[in-house]
Amino acid sequence: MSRVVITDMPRAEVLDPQGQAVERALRGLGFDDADRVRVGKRIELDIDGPDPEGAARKMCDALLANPLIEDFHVEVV
Amino acid sequence: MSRVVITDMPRAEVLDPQGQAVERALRGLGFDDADRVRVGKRIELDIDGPDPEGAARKMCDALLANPLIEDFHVEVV
Amino acid sequence: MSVAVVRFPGTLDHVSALAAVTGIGGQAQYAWHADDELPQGTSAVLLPGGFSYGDHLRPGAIASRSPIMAAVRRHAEAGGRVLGICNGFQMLCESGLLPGALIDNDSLSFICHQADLEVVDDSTPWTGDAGAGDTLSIPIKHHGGAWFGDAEAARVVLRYHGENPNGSVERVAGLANATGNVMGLMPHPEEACDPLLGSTDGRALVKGLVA
Amino acid sequence: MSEEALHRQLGLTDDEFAHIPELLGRDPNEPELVMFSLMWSEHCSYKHSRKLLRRFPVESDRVLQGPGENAGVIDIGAGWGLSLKIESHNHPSAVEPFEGAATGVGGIVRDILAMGSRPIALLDSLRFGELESSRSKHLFTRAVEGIGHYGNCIGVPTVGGEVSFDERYEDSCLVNAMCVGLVRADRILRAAAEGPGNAVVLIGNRTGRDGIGGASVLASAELSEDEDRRPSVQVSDPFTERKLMDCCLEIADEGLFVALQDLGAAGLTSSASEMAAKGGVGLDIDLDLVPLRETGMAAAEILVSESQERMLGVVLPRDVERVIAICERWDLDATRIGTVTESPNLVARMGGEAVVDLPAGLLADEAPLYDVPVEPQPISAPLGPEELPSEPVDLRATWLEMMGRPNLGSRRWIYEQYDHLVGANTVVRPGGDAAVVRLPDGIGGVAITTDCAEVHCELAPREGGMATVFEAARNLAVVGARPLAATDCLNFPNPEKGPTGWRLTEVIEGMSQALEALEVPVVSGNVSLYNESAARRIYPTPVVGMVGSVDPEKALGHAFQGDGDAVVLIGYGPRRLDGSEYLGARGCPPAPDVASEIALNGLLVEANDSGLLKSAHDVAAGGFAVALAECGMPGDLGATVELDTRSRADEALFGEGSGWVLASCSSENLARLTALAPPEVAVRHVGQTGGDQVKIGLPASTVSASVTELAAAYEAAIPGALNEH
Ligand SMILES: Nc1ncnc2c1ncn2[C@@H]1O[C@H](COP(=O)(O)OP(=O)(O)O)[C@@H](O)[C@H]1O
Ligand SMILES: [Mg+2]
Repeated sequence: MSRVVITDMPRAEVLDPQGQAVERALRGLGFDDADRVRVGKRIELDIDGPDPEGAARKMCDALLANPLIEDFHVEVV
Repeated sequence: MSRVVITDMPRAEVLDPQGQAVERALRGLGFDDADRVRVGKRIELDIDGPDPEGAARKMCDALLANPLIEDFHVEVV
Repeated sequence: MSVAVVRFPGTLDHVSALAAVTGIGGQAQYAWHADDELPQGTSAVLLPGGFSYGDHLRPGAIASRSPIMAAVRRHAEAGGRVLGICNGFQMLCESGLLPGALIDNDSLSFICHQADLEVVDDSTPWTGDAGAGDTLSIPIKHHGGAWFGDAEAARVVLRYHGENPNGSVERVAGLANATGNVMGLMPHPEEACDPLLGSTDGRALVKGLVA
Repeated sequence: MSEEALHRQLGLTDDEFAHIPELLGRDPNEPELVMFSLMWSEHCSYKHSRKLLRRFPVESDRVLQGPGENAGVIDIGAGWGLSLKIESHNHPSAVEPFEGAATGVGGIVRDILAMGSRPIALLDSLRFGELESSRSKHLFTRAVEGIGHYGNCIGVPTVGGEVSFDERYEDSCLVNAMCVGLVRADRILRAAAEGPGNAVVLIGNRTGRDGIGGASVLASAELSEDEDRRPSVQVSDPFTERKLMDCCLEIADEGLFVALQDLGAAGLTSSASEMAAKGGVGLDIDLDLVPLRETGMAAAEILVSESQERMLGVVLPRDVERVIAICERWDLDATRIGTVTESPNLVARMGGEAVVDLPAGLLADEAPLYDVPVEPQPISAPLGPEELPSEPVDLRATWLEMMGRPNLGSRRWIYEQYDHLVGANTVVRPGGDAAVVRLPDGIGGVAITTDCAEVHCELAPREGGMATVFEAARNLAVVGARPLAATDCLNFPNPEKGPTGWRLTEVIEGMSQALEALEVPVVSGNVSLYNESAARRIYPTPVVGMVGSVDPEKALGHAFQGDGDAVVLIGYGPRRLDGSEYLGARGCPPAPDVASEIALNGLLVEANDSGLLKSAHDVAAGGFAVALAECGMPGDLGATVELDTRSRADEALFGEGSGWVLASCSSENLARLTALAPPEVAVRHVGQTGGDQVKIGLPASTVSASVTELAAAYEAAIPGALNEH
């Protein structure tokens, strides 16, 4: 059984209101050196089976990621 | 300037309703081998300065993470 | 001949949606997310608003993969009418029956207020007698209602009039597929069908299900 | 760790600890001691307030369920009952405002659900420190988000509430949530377990270590920096709550619940012991059957876990399968965890052994009750002319400044984050006085409000208690509603210290007198004590939630409707600066007069029933000038009025009294309205609606501002306070 990490970030051309809000808030707190903030998701799960990475990709295609707005990345840890 | 990745996951003992809902949905789609799903956040940002990791930790303490319910982790990539 | 109002876990507006259909003289019955087929005699489908699956992952994402949605797709592909309201619109985009995606409001807050919508395209079955340029007063209530996509390529039916409340591309409030039989919108026409609630402008959209 | 240390750590006094063996006939074991400590905490046992609460009037021939159940129920006719209850979630919200406020909403909704009722409306009553404080900003914004998140996601409209900001709440914010539900009068569910042999079924979320000892211990002591007291935070799961609602109501519709109870503070311990004690039966529970989210949980942890979104039902053995099948259809866990027994004992087993075995009533009913010190205190006198500040030179500037104060400005920033429309029954929306929600099947409508006159309660507690109740009733009357029932949440400082015990007693006395006069019974309520820190003590804050009946077709709003209508000031008694928003917590506000209050409300309802009124709005915080602007802004309508008064100008504009209402009517109806007025109440025609200016003529001057600039100040009040650093 493997622990798999899926990261799912807003695609570069998609508006990322959360990233923008975080950037503004950080600046407001005096962190002027923060830039190009993006906020996405990180999904961790156990996958049982011979090909956890392949299974995770299938899960992304079936449900976990929306390719119109997100880029995903799978990593087995 | 460095690209910094902050991961922010619900603390292990805290309820993760999103992870729970995703897990049920994956099972419903026939992915019976998915287990212990947790859903958290991934924040990517540029930090200018000599100690990007230290700066990122400060940002987490000040704003990005809620230590009562989340564990965070900082990585400079 | 009846409108199937589909219920998912976390659907909230099925009662008011059903009442809106019967209120204009239509017939309606509930359909259940876990079923593979729409109820016997379904003539049109209404995907009502709510927080199906708690809006987890992405609003509408989990619901759009439910068994019933395969039947909704078949119904739509055969030319049947489908109206998705709010969470229902999010499901239609997630399932690819409508173009684009709905992302968080630019304010990152939930917003609930009456909104003026401008009719952009009056040639679909969804705007009744209203002509292009007319405005409809219908409430909006959502957290993830900013439409993102290619507005040039889409068949935009309704646009927010005046200030953009949520950051939608081109102020898109609702759109249809190319053939016009599938329509989705973030505003809630089922809550604008009764003079006691301040507006009856929502009836035009609901009529699109029974006309 | 010695036993001694343990009971003190758990919050029991030495005397309380010593009392347990006397009742039990032996020493309690550890899980039992933990259970006693929680059930005998202030939060669960009301040990410092229970005696005082007996003062409240609780009876009327409409009461279907009075205090003592999860919520009260009032008969609204046509075979329907309305359930109502308000509850605090103050301490959890101070620790984690988003989740604390959200789970507060979840908790009150489950109380309504436990009555077999469908929740139809939510309200929230909030108090925070001034918004200059970054901590208060954070608590306020996050609490509002949390309330919105939960209410929006479960599809119950949040139709009203109130908020104010005062330095007194800087260390102890208040987050109270009220829920109203609808139930067929013959299908009301109750918590009393019945029928030995019946099954006990746990429905909903799995049990984790959430908030162990949290709500109860935490809410029963002053908030300190003591990290150990912090429970593991409960994360809200409104999606599961919505399924729980749909599912439990489906089970109730099929008549399959013998009894139903939510799991709130002290979790399984309180729900099981209360169900058993109320029914005079026992429950035998197998902890190994409780679905857990975490491994290695001890018996005591399972017994006191405050995991949210769980309900405990009693069902007939033959119905268990059907109940579980309905839950499965809703993707909810449901597990038979025990059985109702003949003996009065609550038994909990683990690994086949009884780890807890004691009479349920000892936990639920035998907590020691205490008297609070009630040494009478002097009441401040009204301020004399020499004690008032000099009159402002620029009254117009003062007016605009007041309109833009967070305590007086628009609440739009709050209620637009709440879905106040879901269900398509919200006839009068937030922004005015009471909300009006239409009921199904043509059975009418319900008006709902929450109110509290906390500054008045601080300065003159008995009159403040009365003023609180009358303000709630007046907020119902201005939408055309007759009051039916009340629920209350008594938020106070430590009752064992200083004048708090006396104030609590006085406030309850004043509230009770007003409720008796109105013939409005209290059907449910909640008490939150110890809201103080070393530095600050909150005002006595007895929030009253009141419901009234109204024909939704006739429900009245606060907004002026058109040009040329008569503006009418209706009411009695003085308006003074004492205790006003303008002046602050000094002096002594005018005391309400019982007969006049009743007459005023009667007049409003009668006039509205006869179709004489176009709008009505009570003159509350900010006084006449603020109320007049509020009537004009929604319809962008000005007004020209003359106040014939001997008061100083600032007192005439911003003074606050008890019973005053600003109404409008067509000029044809003015004479009829005046003729209806009973002797206790003055009806003064003060001016006309129209134009784009709000002009107030005083004997010595005229103050005027455009509706646009008033609205700009009003709308910017909260957003402005939040954005500036
Ligand atoms: N915390 C809140 N949540 C929801 N609605 C609120 C809240 N605070 C105020 N409101 C709404 O805003 C309006 C005005 O509030 P308030 O000034 O407190 O009224 P009142 O003077 O009648 O007590 C009412 O409709 C009230 O229900
Ligand atoms: Mg009012």
